Amino acid sequence: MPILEVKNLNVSFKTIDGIVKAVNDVSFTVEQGEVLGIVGESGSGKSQTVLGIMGLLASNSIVSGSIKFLGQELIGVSTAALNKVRGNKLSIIFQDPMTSLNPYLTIKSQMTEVLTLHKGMSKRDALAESIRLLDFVRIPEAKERVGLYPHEFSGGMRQRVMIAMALLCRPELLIADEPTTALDVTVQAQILQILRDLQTEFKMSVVIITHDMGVVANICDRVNVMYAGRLLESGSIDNIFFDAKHPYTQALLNSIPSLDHQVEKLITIPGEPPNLMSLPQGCVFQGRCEKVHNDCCNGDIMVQEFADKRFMKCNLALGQG
Amino acid sequence: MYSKLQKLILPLVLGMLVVTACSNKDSQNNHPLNMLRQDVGSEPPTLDLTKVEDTSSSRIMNDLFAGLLDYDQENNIIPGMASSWELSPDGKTYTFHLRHDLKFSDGSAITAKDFVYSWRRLVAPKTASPYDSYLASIVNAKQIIQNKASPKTLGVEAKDSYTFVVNLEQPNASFLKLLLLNVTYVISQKNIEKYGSSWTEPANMVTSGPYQLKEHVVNGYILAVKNPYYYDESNVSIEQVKYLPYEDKNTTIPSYKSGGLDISFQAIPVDQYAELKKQFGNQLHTVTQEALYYYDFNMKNPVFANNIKLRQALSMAVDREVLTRDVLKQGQKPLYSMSTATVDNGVYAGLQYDWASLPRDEQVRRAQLLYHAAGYSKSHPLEISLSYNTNDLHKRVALAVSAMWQDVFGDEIKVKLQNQEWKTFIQSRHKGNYEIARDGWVADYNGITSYTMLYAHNSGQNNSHYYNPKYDALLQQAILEIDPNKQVELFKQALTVPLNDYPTIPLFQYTYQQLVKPYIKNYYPDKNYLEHMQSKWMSIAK
Amino acid sequence: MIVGKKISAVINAPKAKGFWQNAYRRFWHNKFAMASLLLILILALLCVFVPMFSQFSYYKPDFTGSLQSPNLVHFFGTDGLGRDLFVRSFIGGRITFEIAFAATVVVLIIGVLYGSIAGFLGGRIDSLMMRFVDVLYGVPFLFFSILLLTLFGQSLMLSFVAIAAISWLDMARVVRGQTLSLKHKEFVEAATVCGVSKWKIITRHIIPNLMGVVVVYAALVVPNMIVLSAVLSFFGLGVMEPMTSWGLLISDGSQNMDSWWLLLFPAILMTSTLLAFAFVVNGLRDALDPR
Amino acid sequence: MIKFIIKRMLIAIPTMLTIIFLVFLLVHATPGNPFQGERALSPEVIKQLLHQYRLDLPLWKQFILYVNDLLHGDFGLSYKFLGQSINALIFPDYVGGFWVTLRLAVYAMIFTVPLGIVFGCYAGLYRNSWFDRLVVTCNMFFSAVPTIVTGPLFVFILAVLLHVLPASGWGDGDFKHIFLPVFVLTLAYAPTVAFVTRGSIIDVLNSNFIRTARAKGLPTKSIIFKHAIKPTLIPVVSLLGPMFAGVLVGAIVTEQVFALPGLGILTTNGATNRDYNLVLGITIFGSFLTIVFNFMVDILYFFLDPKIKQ
Repeated sequence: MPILEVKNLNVSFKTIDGIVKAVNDVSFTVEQGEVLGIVGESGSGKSQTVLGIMGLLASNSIVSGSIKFLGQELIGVSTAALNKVRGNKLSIIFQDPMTSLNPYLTIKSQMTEVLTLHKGMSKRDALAESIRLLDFVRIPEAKERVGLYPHEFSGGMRQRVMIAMALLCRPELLIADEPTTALDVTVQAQILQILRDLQTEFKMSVVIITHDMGVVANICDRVNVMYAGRLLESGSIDNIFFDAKHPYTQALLNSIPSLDHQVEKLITIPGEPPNLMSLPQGCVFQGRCEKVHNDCCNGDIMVQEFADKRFMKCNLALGQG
Repeated sequence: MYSKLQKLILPLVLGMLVVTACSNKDSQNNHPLNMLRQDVGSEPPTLDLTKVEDTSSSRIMNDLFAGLLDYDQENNIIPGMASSWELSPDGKTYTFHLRHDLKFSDGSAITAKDFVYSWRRLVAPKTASPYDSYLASIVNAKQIIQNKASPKTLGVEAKDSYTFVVNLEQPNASFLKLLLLNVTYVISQKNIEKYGSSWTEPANMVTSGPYQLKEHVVNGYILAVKNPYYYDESNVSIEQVKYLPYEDKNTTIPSYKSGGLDISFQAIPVDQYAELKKQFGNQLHTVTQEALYYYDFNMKNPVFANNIKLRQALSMAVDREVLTRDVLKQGQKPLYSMSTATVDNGVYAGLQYDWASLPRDEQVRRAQLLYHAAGYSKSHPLEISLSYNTNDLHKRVALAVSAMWQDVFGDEIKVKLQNQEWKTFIQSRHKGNYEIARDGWVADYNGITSYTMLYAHNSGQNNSHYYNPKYDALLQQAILEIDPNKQVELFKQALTVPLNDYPTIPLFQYTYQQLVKPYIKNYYPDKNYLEHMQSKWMSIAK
Repeated sequence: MIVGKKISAVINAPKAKGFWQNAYRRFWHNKFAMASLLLILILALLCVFVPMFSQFSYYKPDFTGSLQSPNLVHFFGTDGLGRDLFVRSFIGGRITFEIAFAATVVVLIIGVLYGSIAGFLGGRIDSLMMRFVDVLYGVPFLFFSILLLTLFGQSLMLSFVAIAAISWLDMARVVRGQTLSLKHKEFVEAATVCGVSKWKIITRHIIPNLMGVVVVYAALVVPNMIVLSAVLSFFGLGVMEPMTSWGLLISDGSQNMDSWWLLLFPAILMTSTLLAFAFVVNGLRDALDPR
Repeated sequence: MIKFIIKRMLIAIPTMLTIIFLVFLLVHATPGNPFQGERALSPEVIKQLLHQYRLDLPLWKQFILYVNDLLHGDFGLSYKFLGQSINALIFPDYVGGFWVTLRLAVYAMIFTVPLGIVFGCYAGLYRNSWFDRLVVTCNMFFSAVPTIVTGPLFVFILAVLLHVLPASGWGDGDFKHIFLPVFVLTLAYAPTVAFVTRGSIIDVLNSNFIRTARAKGLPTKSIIFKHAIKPTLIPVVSLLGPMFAGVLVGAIVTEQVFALPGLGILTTNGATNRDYNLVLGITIFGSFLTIVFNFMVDILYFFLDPKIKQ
């Protein structure tokens, strides 16, 4: 039984200029112990999807569809009920470590409060556990530094603290919303290494959101490709990287510059993503797709299913390849 | 959300209102039975009797100190601490016989020596009292005031503990009246020498009058309680008097209405007079006051200096009946002379402008004739500025007078109103850099000499800088005259000179208003022209 | 071909709106601000035309008709001297608008420039300039105005100078605070790197970014200035009888509470104008400050 | 930290000296002499008075003597209230002068700060609710309309019409007399505190670290009172220092509407009576207070915001 089932998730926002449809009819599942990557350009709705799962959307958001986590429905549930799950069985780390920790509270108090709340631990045990977690994420002299304030840590160190904090209650599912984007490359590698160790040691399922295909290749088992709020293609790491079917996934992969052969001009996808307030009829990628033809622009778009839970949302007849 | 709000905020607000509402009950009808709450108009600058000058302080001094003589409620002179006195045939020596039971509020006896000390302190230059010149007619007083002689040489002496003799340089018929000025009241030599300048602190002050000082909060209140040693203590009914310095009337009237005040002080704002009359009826007393309101011409300014026709024209153009009846509406009396009609029991009432009784249009016709004769016309209009110190009454009078000039002379005259702050105004008026300026004078005592000095050459009060040697000579002669009837004639002759010179534009005789609560008994202000109030007359009913 | 494709993409993409257009549109949407702007315009027009066309004059006293409560002849009733309060309220409005406008302009110019220069230059100059402001804070306003009166005689313009002279201090302090925070922002550093002159940076980069705060603060300064002008009149500097201003009408009205209309109408006029002014300013701030 | 304090002290001293010198000159240059009244004084009396108050000395000498007295904490004698020392006027040993203004300001602050913060938090938490709009409009209304207008209006309603409260006067500082002035003063400043708190709590609630706190499943109460309070209050605190100085000035204005015996009446009387020492005393004391307040705010900021500690 999958640990997380998302069915027909829709997220949109009321603004004075109109309704912005951030996520359109997205469905996918996460299996026990699996690492799912969600990729896409910025503004493709990947972060909003995860925030929808965690119930952390802005106040002017409208959410519909169903999200089942360990069999329990998360949409439409009272905050109190959600709080039993959040931080306990399901936790998240965010993109910008510099602002994600409360600058006026010590790391100790921000970590121990999770354990005392969810596990009912005493202050002393909670502190010991926090220090153990900080060691796990390789924070040097964790014992001395736990009493310090966030501004006394570097960006990379703060992201490690965030990870440690997320792991305190041994969650079933960890969501990482672009964990490495705000960090420089060397620190990025260290964070990815921690995520990999964590995956092997606790057999924890992880959902990682990124726009960096290198990160996906490095750590993920399966990949979902999102564009303009829609899930265009989903498949295992090998399917996507070596046998991408959807034209957008192919274009995405082609635009990655590679070291081994010289290219005068970087290949980019022409045009810009559509305005989320006035989405075109039919396929969202039609404006920029090389293989576009007329029934992409008006009819509904088929979901073509393949073996091993792989699927794609495109009217392209596979024959043409 | 709404429920949470109700729990916290609404009860808080309601609670506050309930608390204040129920506290309203007591302030409305009941009043302290043993305390008189008297508005004195402003914080008294000083409580040192000898240095007191303004009306607020002197109201308090009348209660705290007493002198040789006293006033009844109609400004008639009655015996005070001196049970009897006599004047020598040559009119130069007064002998006062003091009562034998006189004591200060600390129980020590009051003797003639204290009076000698008090008067020497008054004329001593070191004290710098504004009233030092009032005893100028006593032997050596002038030299002491100009610091040319020691205060000890003053022509007063204590023959024995109960006989006090005063020797004058020359006879002065109104000298007795000066003894009602509270600066001449008696103070305790021992007390002042002991505490020096801090003798006016509530804890230190020793008084000689019906009350003594108990508490003093600057700009807050002053509390006086009965002085058990006062010689007439048995007739003093009110136990305590609380003086309140209400600076602006915006606080006096509401405070009187809400029961926080028993007697108001000085002028009621003109706008509110009719309304208050309707609301309080006879609680609002309007009393003619021994005081003049007039405009000064700047006699040093060439425009006016030698153009008597212009001055007379401007004076005639003012309709004093309309000014007092419709503009001021507080019972003020039109004024057509150099002094009030009521002074010295109305002896000088007849002395006024001949055109006073002419019908209004006749006055206007003559005024226009004089104006043109003075050389002003449409082609050569007169442009003058009328300056006054910022005050509701002065603004109203200035607007009325300038409107009247506009009616009479049309566009042959342009009047610019210029209000100035008090100190700036006095200085410019004193220095003479004005064209026409508001002026007024409140008599200190019920004697014509209060007003004659306004036109005398050397007097500091002569703001119009008017100088006519004939007037000064006649005035000097009148002051020295012993025979009362002849003296009145001489004063009349003297006053006719400025009357015909038009140095000023007399406008009206002041009135003062007092709101007095009905429960204040045996207090009759209607004949008290000098506004000399004493709490010892009054009593409080239920 | 690529070029052709690119232009078509640009054309059919939704038209990117300029900053000012955007601000204007947002302001237009804010119905409170628009209503208030309308109210101010109406009041201004009334102030101009009522004294012109009314049969009563603001200065002619009519002593028999004094202190009438509002009636069909005198809409706002008459004051203690029988002058029509309706006309005086609107003639007073002229002076109050003049004071509010003239003094605000002076405060804006001096305050903003002084504050931004002090904030931007920083270091010793900044502390020197700020200490000068502290010293000016200490100067007692009443004495200062009496001195002005005696040195330069009495004039309305002088009262504007006196009021503005002490009102720009707060503005300078607020603007300096804002400039300090803006100084380290990237776009300012970028401009300095490109060799843009200090003066240009202040005028073209820093001040426009301050507009949101400056405008709001200007709204707070206006009521005090109107009150100050009434105080000045007491000292014989500024508005002279028989002319008047709302500040004066209100202080007269509060002297005589029984004739309630003397206080009520000027207070309503002044309050509604100030409120309308505040709404407009708030609308401006929201429009100028997209966040 | 100590270096910071000493630096501020060093700057304050020249500022104060300049203020004293400037105001001294200004006051003496103003026309009208303190002893002139309606009744003209004889030249001898004026000579004596000027001598007693050292006014007959050359100006620069007077200034040196004045500053010398000031260093001994003596503000000199009042010309209007003969013999009264300015210290006794400004700081009397009973409830008067500055104590009234201070009491008024402190009472107002006691109501303004908590009410402002509570109303501000409520408005921030329940954005765009009717309560939020009420706070915003109140802020606009009361910052637009000065106490000179609201004061008389409330006196008219509560004292003259309803006779609920005394119209004015200090009484002996009892609740009845003090309620209205404090009420008017609170109304003038509470909305500002509420408005700033509202803005601050909205920013904090939208911040990333509050999102993290919600992601940790913390109950709303702990999110607000443990995580949000401190960052919300820091900008409010930085407002309180200068605001208290503002409330003091507001108290002086409100005093004149209710005829309370505070610094307000002393200031206006000082000016109209040309009571040089009184005006100098109040001005110097006022500037001293402002400098101390700004100083205290910086110190408070120092403790509240750990980032600045380094």
